Amino acid sequence: MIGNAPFFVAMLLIIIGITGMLTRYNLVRIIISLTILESGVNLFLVSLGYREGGIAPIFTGSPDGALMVMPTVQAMTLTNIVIGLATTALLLSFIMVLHRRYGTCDIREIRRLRG
Amino acid sequence: MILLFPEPFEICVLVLAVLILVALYRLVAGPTSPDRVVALDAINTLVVGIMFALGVIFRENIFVDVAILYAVLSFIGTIYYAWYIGGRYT
Amino acid sequence: MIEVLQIIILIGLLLTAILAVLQTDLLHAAVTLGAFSFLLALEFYILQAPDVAIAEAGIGAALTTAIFIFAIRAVGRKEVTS
Amino acid sequence: MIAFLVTTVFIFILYLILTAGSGTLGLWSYEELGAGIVLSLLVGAVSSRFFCKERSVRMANPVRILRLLIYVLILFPLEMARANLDVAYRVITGRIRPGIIRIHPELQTDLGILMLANSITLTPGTLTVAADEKTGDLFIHLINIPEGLEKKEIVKTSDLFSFFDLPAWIRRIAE
Amino acid sequence: MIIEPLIAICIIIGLVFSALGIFGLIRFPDVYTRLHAETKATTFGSIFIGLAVILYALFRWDDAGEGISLAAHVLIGIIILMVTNATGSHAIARAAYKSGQKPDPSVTDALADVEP
Amino acid sequence: MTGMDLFANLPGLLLAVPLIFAFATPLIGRYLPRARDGWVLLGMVLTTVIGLLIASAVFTGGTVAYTFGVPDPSVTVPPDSGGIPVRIIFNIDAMSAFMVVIAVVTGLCVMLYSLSAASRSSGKDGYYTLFLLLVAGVLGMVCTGDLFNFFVFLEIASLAGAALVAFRVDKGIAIEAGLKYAMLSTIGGLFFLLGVALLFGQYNTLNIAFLAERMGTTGLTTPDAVALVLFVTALAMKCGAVPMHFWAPDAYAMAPAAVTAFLVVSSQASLYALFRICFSLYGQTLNTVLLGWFIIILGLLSMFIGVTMAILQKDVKRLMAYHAVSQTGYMLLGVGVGLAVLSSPLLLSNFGMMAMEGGIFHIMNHAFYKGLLFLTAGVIFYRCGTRNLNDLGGLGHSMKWTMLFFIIGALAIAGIPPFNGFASKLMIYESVFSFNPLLSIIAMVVSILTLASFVKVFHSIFMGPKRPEFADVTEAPLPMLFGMGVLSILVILFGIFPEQVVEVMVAPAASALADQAGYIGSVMGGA
Amino acid sequence: MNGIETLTTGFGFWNPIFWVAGFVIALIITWIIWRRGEATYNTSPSSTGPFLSGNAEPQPGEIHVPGGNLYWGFTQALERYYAVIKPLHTGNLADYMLWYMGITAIMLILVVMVP
Amino acid sequence: MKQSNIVRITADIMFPFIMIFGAYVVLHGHLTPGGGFQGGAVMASGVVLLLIAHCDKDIKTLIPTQILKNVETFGLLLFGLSALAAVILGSGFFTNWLVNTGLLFGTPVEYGPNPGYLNTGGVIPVMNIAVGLEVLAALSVIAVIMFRSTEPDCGGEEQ
Repeated sequence: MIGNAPFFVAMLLIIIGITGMLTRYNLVRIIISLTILESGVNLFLVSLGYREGGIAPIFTGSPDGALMVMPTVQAMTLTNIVIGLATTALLLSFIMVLHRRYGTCDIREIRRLRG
Repeated sequence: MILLFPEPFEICVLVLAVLILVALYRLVAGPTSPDRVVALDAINTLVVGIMFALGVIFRENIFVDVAILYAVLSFIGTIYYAWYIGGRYT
Repeated sequence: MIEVLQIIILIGLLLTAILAVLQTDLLHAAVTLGAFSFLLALEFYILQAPDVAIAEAGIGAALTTAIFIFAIRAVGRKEVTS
Repeated sequence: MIAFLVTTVFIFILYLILTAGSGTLGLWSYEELGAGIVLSLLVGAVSSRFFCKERSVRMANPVRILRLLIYVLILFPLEMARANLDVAYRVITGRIRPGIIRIHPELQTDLGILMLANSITLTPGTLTVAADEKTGDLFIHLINIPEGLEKKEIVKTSDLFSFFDLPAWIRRIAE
Repeated sequence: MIIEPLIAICIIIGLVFSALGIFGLIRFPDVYTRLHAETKATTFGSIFIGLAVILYALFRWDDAGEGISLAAHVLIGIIILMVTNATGSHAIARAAYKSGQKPDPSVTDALADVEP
Repeated sequence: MTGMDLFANLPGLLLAVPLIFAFATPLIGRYLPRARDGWVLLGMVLTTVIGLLIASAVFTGGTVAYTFGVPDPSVTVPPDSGGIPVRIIFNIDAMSAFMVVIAVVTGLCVMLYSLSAASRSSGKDGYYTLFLLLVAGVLGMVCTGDLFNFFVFLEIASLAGAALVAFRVDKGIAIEAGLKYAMLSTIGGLFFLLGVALLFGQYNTLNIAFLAERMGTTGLTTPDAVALVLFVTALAMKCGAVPMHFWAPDAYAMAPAAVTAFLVVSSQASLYALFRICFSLYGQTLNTVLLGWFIIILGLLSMFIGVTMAILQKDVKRLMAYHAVSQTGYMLLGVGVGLAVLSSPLLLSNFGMMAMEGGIFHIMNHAFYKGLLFLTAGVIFYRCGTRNLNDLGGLGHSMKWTMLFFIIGALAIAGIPPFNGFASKLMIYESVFSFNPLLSIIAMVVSILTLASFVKVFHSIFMGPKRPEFADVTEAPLPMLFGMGVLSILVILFGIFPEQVVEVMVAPAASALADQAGYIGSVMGGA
Repeated sequence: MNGIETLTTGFGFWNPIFWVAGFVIALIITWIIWRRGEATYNTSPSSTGPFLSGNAEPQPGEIHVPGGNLYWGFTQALERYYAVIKPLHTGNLADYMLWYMGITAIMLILVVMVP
Repeated sequence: MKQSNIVRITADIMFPFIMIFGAYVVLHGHLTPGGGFQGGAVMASGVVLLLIAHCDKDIKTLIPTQILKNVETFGLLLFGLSALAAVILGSGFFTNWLVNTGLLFGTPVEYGPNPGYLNTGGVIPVMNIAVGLEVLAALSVIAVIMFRSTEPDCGGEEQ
């Protein structure tokens, strides 16, 4: 039961992120919520690979035949973190330019493209 | 001689984790921005302590690398917050 | 033992996540997000993923903070609520 | 050039500490040593102009390093322990009398000011709030100002430290 | 052996000071006094936990080479922690002062003459 | 294996060439600015050649599986792994090859076009780098046989696409469009990753074929169904299906014209992935009728709402963007009908395969004529500086070739013979009529409305007397015309010889899509 | 005629040769009709004069029908449909995300509840 | 805000440490936690620290952006070409062609857990180095560009 706690928390984090993205109007806040959502996905991935009593998947110095947690999900998480950083940087630089041009960060006012 | 008594380290880790939760109160309630940054700094220091102790519990010396990095990088974060707060932005 | 530690950290994660969404000041939200990121790195560490923990610490503590601070500096820290 | 060498050696020592226990040659393996030399040269070339500005090359003097070690390993921890007991007392009892005072440590070098400021921050109930770059004065927040100290314009440093005269030591190390 | 009690004492000191630091953080009235408690006490606590780890690594590790390696890393970590925490709290204090936060219960304020 | 064996490594090179050319572009652009155009063109031509070679190999010799990181790339399942494909595998069957052909041909034409379209602007290094990255991302998306790898390429394509959408800042509006695109792409990508995680947690593998095999043995569990929903909605959003299409008009309208033409291909790569997941991953496990009807409904909504919104628009590119949404509906309709009847062989052979062929053929046709139309709109913007239909007029006097290309594209999108749109639309009408006559009638009505709205565009831009403010407008530069000319020749050729194209490329693609066992066997070695 | 085959479908067939031939024939017929009318067409303005009710005919350069004015009848007829469908395209990023997540949520509920 | 000299000196002292630690993480990517991306991010954090500590000075002379961009391209090309070299040597794309050759990073090791020797791993350390350089340069350039856009005159507002 306790072993499943990370999954629940990951799902809750995802829900918190979605709620924040849908209910907040400031763009920077939306990016913060996006980061939380992404962290939730990362936590979910890492928890998938966790084995009770496993050790880190590093060959140096580990006893022979020890139970290891799964390295695949860690590689996936790492990739996702990299992608997330790139996305965050791109979106935030967009927001900075947008604020200079529009004078606001409120998504209710950033809607020149409509109809 | 393997692992004579890791239990003190485990207790230590638990107590520090509870302290983190306590420090979160200041992060929530801190009336001003510097207060929150102070709380963040406290959390960082505690986490570094936890990581030191976990390095023993997990019996992996390479885990301590993470703690060193953590100490350095949290410093950078703190400096950034201080830079922003000191700049008199509204 | 590790389970109890995990539970505590997960509670902290949830608290900071909710706060980061709810704070009215963007700077406070960024600080809370920093704490969230640190706790997440610790959780990765406990889940035996030191690689991911290093990456999360490096990204969450230093670089994301820096980028968020730059952005908040550009757009102003108060969220306009109307 | 000297700056580059000093930086490189410093970095190399750091690298050796990081990779301690890796092999048979003393504590290190050949590969680690080779890689350490290459990395030290590279990083030294990048960072020497930050790490080693011209006046602090004097820190390469072995006597100063010995004094630095004594300072860091013996004197400073004692002061720090006392400071922490003091803070513990304040935390438990809640008796505080805070305020900001100004001291004039008469230190010239950057490293000296840094060491003093960090020492002050970690020692008796004090916290460096600001530093005047021209005069080298430090503005210090005290958690418990002794009676009468707040009247003075500039406080002498010896009033702050009880066991050892840390500024004098720092002067010996860094000046 | 004497090592185990030593490690236990180190851990207890570390825990006590960390706890004191956090309680000071909660209890003190303004940001400067909180910084006092936080910086000194939690840094001191973490250093003692690090010391406990060093002792453990040097005397109770199954592989001597790895033990030395662990001890060296923890030592570096402790030094980094001291330098960065002190400087970080200085930066926070200065920023707080610059942002217009005066020390609230305050006997004297020498900085007020210099930086209005 | 000794010595260079380039032909065995073509799938790897297909990915490596655009990436390496993209990475080297900033260096070339900084130190040899004159050689930059030739450099990127060389990269794109090489990619095209490799892509066409792979496609011909696939269409003649069957599925190509390529494993990364082993001495012999054709061995997909290493002998010591216990029958599990552990590495990243490119699994290029006929459907993938079909998409590769579309991507490289459109990419080449667009590159030719943008060589002169970008000649006046700054930041060309970044533009070409991002463009080649986008090409590489799309090629990776359509080639890969690995779910997580697909996610990575999806994100590469999304980020490069978003940066390209916002490339011309244009008073901030382009940034707004880019922000919306990047935001939705990121959320979609994260949900996709969540689905991948759900599948990985159950089956401990990421390979699509192996997943399909294991899922076939265990049956559909609830996490599988949740993952399916996450996949389908994320990919439907990425390909611009109503009601998740809102980003599409914004992004398509504000991007530079060349980029828009390729963004269409990028969203069709998402469409491809949607089909791949529905057919190859879930095909035999799932009751496909429900899913098929979901896709059909999405397609109908896309068709109708897209075209009715298009009629209102005053911006040329925004109008065309809504048409892109509308045309996506045709593909969803065709393939959705195929999916709905997948479980009954009789219906499948009666009209299901025909519907799928029509839908798949429409992907290619759409890429070509929509690319052509966006390029003409780009030329008009390049010469006149406006895209507003109320201001434009009388350009037919000075831009005859552009007008000709526009007519070709407009007639093709409206499904008028003898252009390629007619052929695929005919196939869709026919087969869907057998499935459900109402759907077919709606599709025809949408086609008529499409023609109507393009008559409006044609009238507003090209007809009428010459306007004084566009008196000095001249014909587009030659490379632009060349890029458009290649596309329009393709449009006409595919319209006149549809049967050959269907026989050589489309029918193998459709049967490859419907044949799940073949897909599994190509990786698992017929196990 | 091996190269050009007939695309046979359920209803009919599509052969480009037939189609092109038909197209050419239609063009020829059109040309013939146009040609017959051309000979007798009076190009002087007096032929259109009576229809313009006394106003002077505008010069060709002055006539410009803006694109937005086309199909006003169509949009007028579908006014109620457009009154629903056009406000959906708000240009608000939160609405975009809401639609996407709403569809996902509905599908999830359907999938989890139905079987 | 201009930083005080205490922060500046600390940053100057920490910078070489951060750089060497990042290089350590990159170079031991195949032995210990970390790798190209993590090490590169750590080194980029060092650059970001310099940026903030010296924000009152001329950023262009402090952090040469042009050189960083070249380094980024070099890293990317090194990564791509080391993967492509396998094809040229007659093997599959991304094959580890350096392993067990006795060349740089090519010392043969036995299968199974071992203490970890630096000189192993074949092409993986090379790719780690390439990724590390790329990440260092790219993240630094991003930070510098964002910093400049918020602060057109680099910190002239000190009272």
